[in-house]
Amino acid sequence: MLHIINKSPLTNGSLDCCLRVAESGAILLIEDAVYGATKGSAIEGKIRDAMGQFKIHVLLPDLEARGLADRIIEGVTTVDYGGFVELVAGNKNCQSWL
Amino acid sequence: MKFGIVINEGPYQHQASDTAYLFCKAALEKGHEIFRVFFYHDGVNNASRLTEPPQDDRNIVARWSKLAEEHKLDLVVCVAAALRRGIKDENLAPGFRISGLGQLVEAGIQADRMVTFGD
Amino acid sequence: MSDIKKFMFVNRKAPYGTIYALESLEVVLITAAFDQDVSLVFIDDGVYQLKKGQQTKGIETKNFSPTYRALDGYDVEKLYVEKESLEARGLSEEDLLVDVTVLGSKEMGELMDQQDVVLSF
Amino acid sequence: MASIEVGGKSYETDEEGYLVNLAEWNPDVGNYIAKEEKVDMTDNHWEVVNFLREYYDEYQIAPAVRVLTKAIGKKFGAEKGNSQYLYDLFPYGPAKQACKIAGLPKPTGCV
Repeated sequence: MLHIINKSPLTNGSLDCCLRVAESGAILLIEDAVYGATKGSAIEGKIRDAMGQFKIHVLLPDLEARGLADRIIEGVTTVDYGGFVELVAGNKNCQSWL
Repeated sequence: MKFGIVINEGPYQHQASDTAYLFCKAALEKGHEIFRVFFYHDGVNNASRLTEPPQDDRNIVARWSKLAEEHKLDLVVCVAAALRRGIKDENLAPGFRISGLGQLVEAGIQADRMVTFGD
Repeated sequence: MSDIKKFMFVNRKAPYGTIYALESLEVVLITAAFDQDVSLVFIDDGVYQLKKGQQTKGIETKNFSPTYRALDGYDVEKLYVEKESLEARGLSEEDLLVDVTVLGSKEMGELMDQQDVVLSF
Repeated sequence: MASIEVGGKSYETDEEGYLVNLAEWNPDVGNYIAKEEKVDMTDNHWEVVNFLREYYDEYQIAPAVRVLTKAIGKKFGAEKGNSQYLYDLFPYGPAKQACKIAGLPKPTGCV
């Protein structure tokens, strides 16, 4: 299953909720959630821990727009919109943690 | 693959409509089908013909209309949400139509995947 | 449309502060007419939607909480509440205005995995 | 805004004749709207209209036709729990017409 997060995990609990409830699968960080994919943030450790259980992706155009494309945590995969489409297609279902 | 798209936020206030648009464009480029785009909550405001953004900004409404024309997209605006927010047939941009929530459910039944964009 | 799909509605937002809870309920009522397999889950602040004793006169807004009790008549019988969310808000099942099944986070996650369509507003 | 006159009192309605303020409703208003709709109110009609009002009071929505049919059958007997019976009473549909007479909001979210 694909879990889509669109809010900054530094100010919002959506990612926490997803990590608490979701079993496994893939997580895609888009819009303001891309801040969660950057090195040196207070939640970097949480993302690294989650990597054991989920494959973590970040939408690169959103990261670039926010000036943080050079700080991606190693192991987080970048995708463009085409990659976003393939993630949705490649998973049986998806949930947007709005 | 057939995608159903749900958009819950209006244009300009939130990135949801932009992300959904770029997602649809990418899906179409890859040869997928967009079964329907359903506009709900404040998302119905994406259908207002009266929208006039400054010229150096993207025109979100016109962009949807154009994509709909090029790819015969079915852009459906929820009637209950639209009536609450003053979106009516008279101010509907080209390519959009107003219909019931059943269209959302039907998209869920017919499409292979449903993706929601919102706040 | 003879194929039955599993629809899950994920409610994670509190009522009144935003319209999402109300408009989500409207979708659920419509979905009920399509004879699909419908479940509703309440996680995070979504559990506040089911709190007993809502009185909305003072904010001059319609109180839609009684409508959750109509779901049964619409044959929507699968209502799930996440245990952790309930506890984190100091609430228990007795505080809720409808009968629900309380699930732990992981059981909730498993249920979500099994769905065809997951909608959250 | 349109309005109707019943018993010397004015009641606000929307363009389609639905009562704007649900709390203002009384049986005379119901009868008046029924007459406009060309529905001859009998005990059977009132049974449905009163049921709708009670349902609305309890759940804050007007029931879908399917739900109404089932509930009517349960409460007033199986011979009344079918859509034919309800459509015979309210030719333009129990949702639209009976709700209007009952002073309930226009059913939204039509399928």
